[in-house]
Amino acid sequence: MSGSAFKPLDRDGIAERIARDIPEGWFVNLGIGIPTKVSDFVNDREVIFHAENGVIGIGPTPDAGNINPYLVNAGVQHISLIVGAALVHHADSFAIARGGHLDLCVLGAFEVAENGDLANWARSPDEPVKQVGGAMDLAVGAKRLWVAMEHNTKGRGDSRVRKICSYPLTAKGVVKRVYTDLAVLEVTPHGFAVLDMIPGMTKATLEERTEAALIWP
Amino acid sequence: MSGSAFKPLDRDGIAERIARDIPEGWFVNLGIGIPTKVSDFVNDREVIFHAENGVIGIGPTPDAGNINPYLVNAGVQHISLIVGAALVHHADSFAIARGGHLDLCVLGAFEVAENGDLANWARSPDEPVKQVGGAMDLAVGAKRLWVAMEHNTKGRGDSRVRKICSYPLTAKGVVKRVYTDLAVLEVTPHGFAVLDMIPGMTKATLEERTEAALIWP
Amino acid sequence: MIDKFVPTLAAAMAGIQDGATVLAAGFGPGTPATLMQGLAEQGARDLTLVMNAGGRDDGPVADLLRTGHIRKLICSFVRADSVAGRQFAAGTLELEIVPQGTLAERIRAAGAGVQAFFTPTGADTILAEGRETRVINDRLCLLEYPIFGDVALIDAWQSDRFGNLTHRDSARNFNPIMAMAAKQTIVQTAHVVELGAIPPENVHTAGVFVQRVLHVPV
Amino acid sequence: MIDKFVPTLAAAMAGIQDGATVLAAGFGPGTPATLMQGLAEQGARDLTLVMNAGGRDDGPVADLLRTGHIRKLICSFVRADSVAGRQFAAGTLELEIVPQGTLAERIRAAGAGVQAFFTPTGADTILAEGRETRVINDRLCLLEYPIFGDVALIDAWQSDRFGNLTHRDSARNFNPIMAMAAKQTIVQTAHVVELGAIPPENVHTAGVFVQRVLHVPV
Repeated sequence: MSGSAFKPLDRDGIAERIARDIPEGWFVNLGIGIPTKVSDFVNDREVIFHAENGVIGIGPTPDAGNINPYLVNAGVQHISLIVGAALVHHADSFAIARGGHLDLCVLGAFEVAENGDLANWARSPDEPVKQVGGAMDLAVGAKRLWVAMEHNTKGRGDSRVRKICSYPLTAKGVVKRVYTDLAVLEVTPHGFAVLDMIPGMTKATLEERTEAALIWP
Repeated sequence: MSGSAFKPLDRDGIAERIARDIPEGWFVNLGIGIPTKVSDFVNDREVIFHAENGVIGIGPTPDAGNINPYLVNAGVQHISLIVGAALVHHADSFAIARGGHLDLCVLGAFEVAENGDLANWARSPDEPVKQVGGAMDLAVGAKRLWVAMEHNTKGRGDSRVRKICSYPLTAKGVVKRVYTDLAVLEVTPHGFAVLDMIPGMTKATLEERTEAALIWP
Repeated sequence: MIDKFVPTLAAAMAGIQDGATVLAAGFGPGTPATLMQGLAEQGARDLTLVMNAGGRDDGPVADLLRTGHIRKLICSFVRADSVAGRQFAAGTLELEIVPQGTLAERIRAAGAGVQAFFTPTGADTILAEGRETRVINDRLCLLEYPIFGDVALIDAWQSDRFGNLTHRDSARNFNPIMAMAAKQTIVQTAHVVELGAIPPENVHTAGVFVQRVLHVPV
Repeated sequence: MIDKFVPTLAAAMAGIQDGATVLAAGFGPGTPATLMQGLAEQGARDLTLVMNAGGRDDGPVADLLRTGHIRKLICSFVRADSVAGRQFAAGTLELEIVPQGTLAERIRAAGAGVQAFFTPTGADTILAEGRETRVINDRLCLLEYPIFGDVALIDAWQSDRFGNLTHRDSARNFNPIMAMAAKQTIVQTAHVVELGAIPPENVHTAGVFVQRVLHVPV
């Protein structure tokens, strides 16, 4: 690992960086984990957030004293509604996701490959736990799929930004952009193009931390 | 034609005869024509009537002074709602029909065959008018399909109760019972069984008026 | 601020291209008559029109057909004695007849991302001739494809600025599913309401499916 | 008079057979906890349970799994550290994992008479191994079949005697579509209302889909 002077973004930092790129009026689904935090950083724009369980128009997280037990997001966390929200059933909600009505979906991932392949549901084909949830539906259905993840694994520091995914895929060729704690990468027909880096990050260090080839502007 | 002393049922009479066989609690779709009249004769029982355009719980026909222009049945006639009605969109309404949720559908027909084939949408395969509507959906989807029609054609007096349908089919093997102006016939694995005849009707006359073979009790 | 209202009929209809597939809702009530008139005036040609029925000699469908801008009609029902029936007989209108429930399901499929489905409806009729069928659970089924709209013309009773809609009584009919199935969903609404006036649990068509709304008071 | 209310939990659950497929709604709120408890007590064995997630170590799913009456679980999500996860690891529970949207669509298909459908979801993953796929409009699609329930266990906020239901906020989730998909749909409702109290245009699940209703006050 390089010793250059940079401070990786924390999870809120990644979420804030993503939020900056979401224009007013988009209709957005946020996955569990870092993506869920994105909505906290778009308070100055009207962006409509969707949850798989039928909520259209998620509002701010309620205080402990204002919890509505009948209202949760896809992570089964308590939420509020914005003024102008709508509620639908599960098939209608996934019709939104699968029918191409989401301008954007932001998901977490284990790995993203330079061809846009996404792996975010299992670490091995015969893993005993099976946590598909709605990720496959969102990945193939959204107009744009962005990924929020740490650039490298904890511990070994392996690159999650890959030539080829090593884990079972969620969907092939679907990721358009990756937001990590180090950089913002666009998936292009030629591979990952670097759109942005955190302050203090260098080309050399980012390449060292990334298994896939990087295309520089 | 026989000169025996009987008076064929008029259209209201056929509708009334059908109504007699509908038990309380059934969920029923009535086609255009004679079938639409059936609901007028079940006022003593709670039977819920469905229309293809999303109405669940059709009430009595409103007076001219009480017309709601936003409320019509599948024949685009003005209707009222019963207390306890529900309104859904067209796909949900046909989910009711196609998903097997109707206890009964009553349709008009040009012809019914002894194997239960129904012909009620076109008089020739290359007829320039194409009036399918919802009949094919209802015919395959309802738990029971009954037909209301005149036993013989106007003019030539041809039997509409047939060995084989001569017109393009709406669906194969779907009709369970036929209510005509002369008799009530059940479609059985062996052909048409006579369940009832109008007063004055004789076996000989009914057989003379019917192309298909009849099974007598 | 999200605001889907447009000020004029011309603005509502702007950009509809020649050759577009237009879904038009309505089953008696619920017909977006003003928008259909606007389409006739807008000038796009070679259109495919998808709606339940070909109509009679008067009314919005007949007016639209008479302008000669409709190349093909996809519907469940056409009368011989109607503009559509006569145009078809004269060979100036293509016609695709679809059972009404299959029509609704194909439209919903387009909105829901279903790429094809098998249904028993029509499978044993002349409508299935030359087409793919398969026996599933002992029932003969016909393979049907979604009907995607470039444009949907929608009628609503109420709309807020997000395009959340209610439809009155049986004027709902094809409106919610056609709104889902088009790239550009254009609504005429009888009433404009404040955001929040429609309770979230009673929105009939969610604003996510709506691009433009024109206020057409009744 | 149509009256779908039943007086006791035992009456609500009566007649569920060994080997039945049971659809249980819920996504956090909207879970018919009393009915699921009733199913555990009712004694039917060898059941296939269809619900969104396998749950944790407590709550209605865990209780139902612990009774050992569930042979197979069809769901989108199972944790390793849960009753379901451990039963699966131990080989005492069959598991069919279905993407959540496909699960919802397969349930709706059962209710709507769709006999099979093609979807891109999962088509290029290990979930598609050995299964029928087809390229439609340049997209690889996977053939999926409906999930028919013998029984559906449903949660409602309000019910009238016809079984017309409302669901509160996001407690709606799988409830309306599971109610459509089963031969015997059993509802627990927080509130009993008079016929007509739910406006026809705002019924969330129509009574046509409901067979029995139990009042379970909250």
